[in-house]
Amino acid sequence: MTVKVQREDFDVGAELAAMTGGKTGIGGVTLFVGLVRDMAGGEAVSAMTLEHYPGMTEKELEAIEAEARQRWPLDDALIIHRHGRLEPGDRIVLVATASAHRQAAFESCHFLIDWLKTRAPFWKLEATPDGERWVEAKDSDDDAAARWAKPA
Amino acid sequence: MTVKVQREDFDVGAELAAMTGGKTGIGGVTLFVGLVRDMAGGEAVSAMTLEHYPGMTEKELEAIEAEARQRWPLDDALIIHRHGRLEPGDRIVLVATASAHRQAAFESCHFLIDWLKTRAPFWKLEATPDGERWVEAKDSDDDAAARWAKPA
Amino acid sequence: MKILYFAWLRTKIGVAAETVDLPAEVRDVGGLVDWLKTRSPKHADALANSTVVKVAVNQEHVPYDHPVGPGDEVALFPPVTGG
Amino acid sequence: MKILYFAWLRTKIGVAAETVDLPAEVRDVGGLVDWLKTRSPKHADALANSTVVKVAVNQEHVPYDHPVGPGDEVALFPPVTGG
Repeated sequence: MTVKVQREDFDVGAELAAMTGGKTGIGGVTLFVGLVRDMAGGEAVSAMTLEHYPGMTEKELEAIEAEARQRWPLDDALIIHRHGRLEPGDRIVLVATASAHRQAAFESCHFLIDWLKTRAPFWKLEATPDGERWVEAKDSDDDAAARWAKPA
Repeated sequence: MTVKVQREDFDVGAELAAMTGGKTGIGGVTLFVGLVRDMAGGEAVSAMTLEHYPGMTEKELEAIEAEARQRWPLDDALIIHRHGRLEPGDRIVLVATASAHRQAAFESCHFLIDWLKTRAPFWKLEATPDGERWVEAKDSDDDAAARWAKPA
Repeated sequence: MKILYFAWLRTKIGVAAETVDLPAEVRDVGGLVDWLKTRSPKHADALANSTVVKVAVNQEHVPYDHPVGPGDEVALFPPVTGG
Repeated sequence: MKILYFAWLRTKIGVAAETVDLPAEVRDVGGLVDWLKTRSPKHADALANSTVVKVAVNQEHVPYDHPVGPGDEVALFPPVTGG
């Protein structure tokens, strides 16, 4: 179970190999890679700067991962989130979950990215032809996260 | 949109790079990697041989991919499925879908592997301490595929 | 007509493919499977339970009422287990 | 008490962090945010709409009725937009 917050890019093939190498009980790994898009809200985006809250970011990602491990039978889980300046096409985030069963791998990976988007302290600043602007939180992200709320 | 049926292993990082390189409209890629497990139905598995129906396999995978492209707004989709002899820990299958939106990437990737498991002409022969045995189709796989049936 | 067998249908019948002269009265998949059972005890054993005998005609999944003709490639196999 | 600001709260207020002497009557997050508004017009502007001002105390998300004390690290920020 690993959380990394870094400026540098990551190597998805190497991360997958590290997660599965030498293990023979994993039936499936689901991975999600988030990328910088060149358009947002109809406007061109030439660059994006990701600010975060060092210390809290790591704690929050670890808490999210722990929650996933409680809900699903996982062999492993990995979150890597970049910060700093990124350009369209650059990788932002990798979430990967390994399980004996593919349903658990899919659900937990989807849960992790949905929860991360509403709980991990990252903020995106987009550079557009009209200048810089802070990305606003989306209701659709709140809705996506709410799907995973536990029944009381 | 690509389908490959091959004996050789695949490089997930290279496939992801080929899918996203030079493109700036993709917001997320969901990938699923299926691996050979060392246990099945409580018995040790020392090796697995995947038989398939050359010709039909490719046609069926292409049809499944076309169905996913119809249902979700995808920038790209990829299915690689190996055949021949594999050992525990070996990669069997890679499914990857790229979209502007992560929900579409998750759903289409999940759909592809669920449909592939009930429609693509592959059969697994497991080597166990009691000898070789053909893997039986699982009701849970039929149930998983049925989730994606379209309302009439 | 070319008949292909896969997985345990292949190992039970003992051949991966055979070419047969289709009797005129065989017009659909169900009729073909019934007729194939008469070819040998191994065929009869392998094809005994039609719920686990799936059929593709010209490389497409088809139901038992699908028509077959002399020029078709017909494959018989158990439920698939890839992925 | 150490106060941290992130994203547009930081750029509107003009500082990333400040250390403040907490008045005795400020006992929870809501009271702290109201008191911070009095520090400058920039604070008042940035903190005007509390529905978009989220708070973490000692690096944990908390609601406005959560208690605060002099030794706490308090962070104010807009809804998160990572991932």
